Amino acid sequence: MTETVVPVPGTRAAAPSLLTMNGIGKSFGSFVALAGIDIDFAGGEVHCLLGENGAGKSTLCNLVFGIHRPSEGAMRLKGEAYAPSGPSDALARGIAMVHQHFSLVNELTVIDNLLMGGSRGRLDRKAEARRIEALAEEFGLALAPFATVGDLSVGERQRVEIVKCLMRRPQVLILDEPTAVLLPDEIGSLLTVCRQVADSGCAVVMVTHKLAEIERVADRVTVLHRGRVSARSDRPAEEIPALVSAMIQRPAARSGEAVVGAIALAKRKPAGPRPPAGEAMQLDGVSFDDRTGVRRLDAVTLSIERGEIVGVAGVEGNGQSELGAILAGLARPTDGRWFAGGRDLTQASPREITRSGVGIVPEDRHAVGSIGKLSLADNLFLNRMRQFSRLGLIDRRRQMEKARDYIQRFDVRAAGATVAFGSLSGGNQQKAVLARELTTPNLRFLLAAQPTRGLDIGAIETVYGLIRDAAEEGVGVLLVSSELDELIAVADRIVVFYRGRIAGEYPADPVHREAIGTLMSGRSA
Amino acid sequence: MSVASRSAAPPRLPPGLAGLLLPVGAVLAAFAVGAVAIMALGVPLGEALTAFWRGAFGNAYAISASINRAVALALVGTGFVFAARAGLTNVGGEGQIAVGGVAATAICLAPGIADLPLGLAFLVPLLGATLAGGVWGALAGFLKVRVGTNEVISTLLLSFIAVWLLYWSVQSEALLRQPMTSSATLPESLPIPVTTQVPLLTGSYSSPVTLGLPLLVVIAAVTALVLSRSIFGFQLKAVGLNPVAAARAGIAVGASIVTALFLAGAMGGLAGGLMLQGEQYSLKAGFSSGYGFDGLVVGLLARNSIAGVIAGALLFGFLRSGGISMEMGASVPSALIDVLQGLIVVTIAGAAYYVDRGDRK
Amino acid sequence: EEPLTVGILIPGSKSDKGWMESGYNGLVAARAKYGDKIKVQMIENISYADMGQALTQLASANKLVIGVGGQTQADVLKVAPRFPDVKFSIVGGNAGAERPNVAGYDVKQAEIAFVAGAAAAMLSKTGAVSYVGGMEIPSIVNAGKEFGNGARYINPNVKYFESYTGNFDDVAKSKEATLAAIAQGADIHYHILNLGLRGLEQAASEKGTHIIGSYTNYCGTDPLYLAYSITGVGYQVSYAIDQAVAGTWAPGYKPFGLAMGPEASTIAVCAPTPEMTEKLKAIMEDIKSGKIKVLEG
Amino acid sequence: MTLELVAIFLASSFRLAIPLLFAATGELVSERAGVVNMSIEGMMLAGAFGGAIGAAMTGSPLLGLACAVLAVLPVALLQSVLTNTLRANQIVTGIGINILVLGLTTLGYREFFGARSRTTIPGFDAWPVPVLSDLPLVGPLFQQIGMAWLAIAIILAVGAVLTMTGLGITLRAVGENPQAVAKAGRSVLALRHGAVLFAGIMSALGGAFLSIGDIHTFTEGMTNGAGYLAITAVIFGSWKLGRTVMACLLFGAATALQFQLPALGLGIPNALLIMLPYLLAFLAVAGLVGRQTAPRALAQPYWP
Ligand SMILES: Nc1ncnc2c1ncn2[C@@H]1O[C@H](COP(=O)(O)OP(=O)(O)OP(=O)(O)O)[C@@H](O)[C@H]1O
Ligand SMILES: Nc1ncnc2c1ncn2[C@@H]1O[C@H](COP(=O)(O)OP(=O)(O)OP(=O)(O)O)[C@@H](O)[C@H]1O
Ligand SMILES: [Mg+2]
Ligand SMILES: [Mg+2]
Repeated sequence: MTETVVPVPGTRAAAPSLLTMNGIGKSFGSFVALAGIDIDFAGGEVHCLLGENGAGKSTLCNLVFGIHRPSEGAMRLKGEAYAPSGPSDALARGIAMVHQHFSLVNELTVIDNLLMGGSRGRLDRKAEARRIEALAEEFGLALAPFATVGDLSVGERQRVEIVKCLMRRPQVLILDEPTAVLLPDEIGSLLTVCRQVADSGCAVVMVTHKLAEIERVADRVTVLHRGRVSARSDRPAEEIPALVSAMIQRPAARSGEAVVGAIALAKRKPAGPRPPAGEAMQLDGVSFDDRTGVRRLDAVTLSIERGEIVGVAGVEGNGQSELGAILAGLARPTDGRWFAGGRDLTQASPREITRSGVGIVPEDRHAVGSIGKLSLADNLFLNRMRQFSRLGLIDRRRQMEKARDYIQRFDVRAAGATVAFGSLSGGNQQKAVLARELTTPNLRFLLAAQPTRGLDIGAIETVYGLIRDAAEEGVGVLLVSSELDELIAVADRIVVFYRGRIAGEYPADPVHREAIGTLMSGRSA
Repeated sequence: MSVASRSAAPPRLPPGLAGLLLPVGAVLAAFAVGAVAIMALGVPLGEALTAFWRGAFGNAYAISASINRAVALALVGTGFVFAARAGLTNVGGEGQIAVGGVAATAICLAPGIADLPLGLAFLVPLLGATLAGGVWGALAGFLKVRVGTNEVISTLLLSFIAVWLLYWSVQSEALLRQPMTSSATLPESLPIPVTTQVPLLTGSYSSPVTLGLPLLVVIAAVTALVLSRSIFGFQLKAVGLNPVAAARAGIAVGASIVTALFLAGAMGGLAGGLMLQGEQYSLKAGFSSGYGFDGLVVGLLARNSIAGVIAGALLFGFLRSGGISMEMGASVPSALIDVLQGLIVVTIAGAAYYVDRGDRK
Repeated sequence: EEPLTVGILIPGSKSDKGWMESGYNGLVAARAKYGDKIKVQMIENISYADMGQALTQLASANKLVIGVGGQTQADVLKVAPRFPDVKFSIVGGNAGAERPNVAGYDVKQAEIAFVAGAAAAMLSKTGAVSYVGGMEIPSIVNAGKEFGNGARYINPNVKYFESYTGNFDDVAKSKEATLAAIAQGADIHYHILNLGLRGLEQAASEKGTHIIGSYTNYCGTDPLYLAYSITGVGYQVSYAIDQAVAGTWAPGYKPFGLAMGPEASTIAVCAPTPEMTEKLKAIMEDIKSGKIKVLEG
Repeated sequence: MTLELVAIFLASSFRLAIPLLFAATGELVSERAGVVNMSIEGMMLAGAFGGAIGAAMTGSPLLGLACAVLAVLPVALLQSVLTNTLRANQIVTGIGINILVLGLTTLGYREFFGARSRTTIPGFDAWPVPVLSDLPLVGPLFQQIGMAWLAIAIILAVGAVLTMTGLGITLRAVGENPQAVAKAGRSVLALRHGAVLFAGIMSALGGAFLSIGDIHTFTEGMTNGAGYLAITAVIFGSWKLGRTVMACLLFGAATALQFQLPALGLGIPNALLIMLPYLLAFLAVAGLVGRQTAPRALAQPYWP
């Protein structure tokens, strides 16, 4: 990770507040997402919002940006009443927002995305492109204006989102978890941009789960818990443990490195029976070409022992997704073979793969791992419904019994087994997917792709605990994550993916962090 | 730290009740509009209503004819609901009826069929119609799986193609047109032999409900059970809601799609077979009479409930009978029935919002 | 005395300017003639699947049921045996499938089409004439053939173009078909169309050519038309009612055409020369006497 | 085929394509914005009816055209409010509206024109383009009524707006990712309402071309499936303007061929020719004419 020079935070003179929220509340139907929120954002500061999944951070941002209207309370912008009727209002008043989920149109070019929603009249794309390039240069955000957004990497898309906001020269810039999908390098430069923008007098509001980012850039922090402000800090870098405990409403037993610490604890192997020896999974020269003929995976060879956790580090888009699709049986390698427990599964269907004792926690739990409109109980047995078959009909009673058992064992918190899966919070959805995959009969290999993305610390802890337990029982685990710290904390060894190849391998030890980071960015170590 | 409080829920109709009130309300509203229109046309309302009643329920024949029509509509609608469970919209009912009718006629007129024992004489052509409709539907499924063609588009196009194939088959003596005994021979098939006609339940033409009714009851019951309780129904639902996740879970997504559209088409084909072998007895261009589209609307309005399909089919079946009678008895143009039908569809489709708002996502 | 109850089924639209409208005209005429002595129920625009039911309803409430068009025949033959006391008349009915209570009135459009062809050849300045038919069904195709024969009877070198749009009611197609013929020189057009006739009219009025109408004589109302071939669809409707009122209604096949007199079938040239009138009269006599043989239908 | 026949064939293909060009261009815009209007058929019929009534009552085809647009507004509004505001299923709504409009125009036709009116309706006369219309072979192509040139002008304008203006990219974006458009500060509903209204007005022009442009009459259900054919053309054209226009012309040619083949003495069954556009479109969507890429949010209601 390259260090970027960031002014020491928390030392700025208190600036006049630009935007204030007084007694703001927001309910969705009977569900109260926010209540009694008092908060102010000042020009020149980077104000971070911290909180568990579902704490109400995105909701708060959406209120400021006019996507939702508050149920109670009032906002003031530069002393004037501010009640946006929609994003267009907010934009007109100088408020811009980068959303948690991209709001780009993949089919359009970068420049069209930037111009979309702007003027309605005739476009002079060339002139606009020059203007945008100048702006991008000012902030060090390189863009190819005529590329199609769908072809861009995640990091590049994030840049488009930010330039889209900066183009409007906002007074308040809101960033909702902007770093969740970025690689260390990119995070560094994004934080620099935030600083730069704040220095120009703008209020930067940033939602994040990453304490390291707070340490580096936050001037102030507000912590939300279940829709209320549970703590504030004007010198966050020094108060990390307190912030963490305010966030999860538990005493933070561990130090500032809360996440990593929590996981490190899970990593400690208890003295138990040794896992059965033998190979769990083997990749033998696996290559994959996408539909346009681009090589996405290039002769990947890797072998995982039972009981071993192998981490895959790498910037997203370097072949991890393709590997995940192949192991899930949703894509076939162009070349090479792969095995689990000695069985060749190269051409196997998802069903045969599951039967061979392979569990898959896909990186996209909504699109691949679950069906939001089906019940929790149905999702727990999505691939194993037949076990409840009686004359072709489903024995619902037996299914519910078993579902309740799983819900208890895996600590899935939900109103019941029959609630829609989609109504669970992210962490609980992930726990349910893990419950299903970890109970795969004769499980010997588990792929866990980005299992903690978007989860809060409490949930991350549980998820890694479950994965760790599985490894101890002899399951070989391939753990794909974009969080290098997590990989170092959880895995036994780490392979680095770059451009579809294994660029190198290291033991999972913090001393190799620099080297791994370098490999991830494509430079040789 | 205090936990966010939960305020009392605003009153909302229970989904089941709303789901029932909605269509009933829409129908009543449409009828009210119809009554106004009738008076605007200068027809005494009482006279029109009497004629409507007589035509819809006045005698055993009227009731039977309405039921037969409802059976055809309900079959198409049931097929629609079946496909809808897998997330597929089958708008090809008209074409599936047409190919069903063509196949049934061809088999009925094939040598030897009329002499088959044990009712096979009418069962074999019906089966042929069912298969033909099924293949027509499966074609769209196959395309969807193979090239990703949207089934709304392919079933609609296949429908138009089938309608003109039917036209061709009764125009050409090499196909199904009856031999030209005189130069005035109409472009129709020969009448099918009596043994291949679908038997009437009462055996009397004055109450000509065909065997199609019990057949429908069985099919509807089995469909309802399969969709709500079976593994297959669960798999269809999974495929419909999220095909990628379903594939990952080991469900054969492609096969499910083809099967669902095959079954939907098969029910359309069976409807065609019943219309031909149970009522019309000879094949003519246009014999499908728009029932495919009416059946589609019935399926759409039923909003995934088989009971809803039956109710909608009966409504449309009796509505048309009453409409015919109203035109004859009270000179109210039966185009008014189209207006009512359109209004019902539009009202229910629009009001669905208020019912679905609660349970989305 | 009880009025005679009459049920009439018009499969298409009663205002189609063609066959259906002609049939409806016959009903209007009968109503004017008999006043309260008949009581009529009518239904139009009926698809095949509903036809049996519509006929049954008509039959259960009326003494006489008239189906206007050959397309009603199959269903009439199905319904009639269940109502032995009801008389059924099919306008445009064919020979065959006799029933004790069914009468089939054959319109014989081919005869008058031959005469129309002769008239067209006499009226044409370019020596080219055309015909547009709706469906390719025998009576329509035969009429087309005989129209050509009639034209050639007058002028062996006449150029004759015929086409079929597949639909009696498709205006756009009949317009295009006529334009194609006009492009090749045709200046007199004949047709058996219903709503589609409007397209033919439009083509002719754009290009300054003329039409011989079918079914009903409207001479003097529209300069586009130089003549009308009268096909007594309406006459047959009135005929059925006349016979039933008089108690002389009889089942069985009955050919109409020229033999039944000018009300059933004749040609009306709007501004004829005396020679023309003579010649056409002679042709009609020759057809009646069998000297000129025309196709059936 | 003589040259003259070729000329007639070309002109006839073009003329038969014009109503499709209007309606398909409108539907293209609407589908690019994410809304499928199965009701194009009904909208065309409403336009044809309104045009006929208007022209008959005022005696002026131009006012008739205005009435066509007026007549379609409630229909398009109904479609738009149902599918966009109330988020009703777009297929159901469209089919329901088609049934409704067919019933209403049939009733209305009888009320206005009386059951058996023989009055002709004033319509547009041809507007031959000087010089060009006298050319051999292609001359007849240039002897169309003014509406034909209007269609071409609108198509060019739509092409320009879609590719070169901010409105155009926003419109395309709303069919791919409406959430992104909302967050960019534009109203998804307003854009979609606009697109559906545009489709309605274009369909009305197409319908009016039938009733007061080409034929000068109204008949019950006179659109005869042209609306479905227009939707087919959009699909066949893979949601691209140029290709959709080509598809309309191709369908026009396939229909025109029906009247040319008999003249050439070719015995191809009529049914096959009528089927041809559908068959072609089917082969296209079956992947035999390249891949089809529909707008991603097509037919999906927008929930903020
Ligand atoms: N439109 C909505 N309708 C109903 N409930 C909602 C809606 N939007 C948010 N919620 C609920 O409000 C709560 C707060 O959600 P919000 O998205 O603000 O959480 P968050 O703090 O951003 O979480 P995360 O870290 O997962 O992004 C959650 O329980 C969420 O399910
Ligand atoms: N869209 C929604 N509609 C209704 N209820 C929701 C919705 N989203 C979430 N909920 C419910 O709101 C509650 C709060 O969600 P929240 O994300 O805070 O859960 P949580 O217990 O903190 O889980 P986790 O620790 O995994 O984030 C949960 O009970 C969840 O089931
Ligand atoms: Mg939580
Ligand atoms: Mg959030």
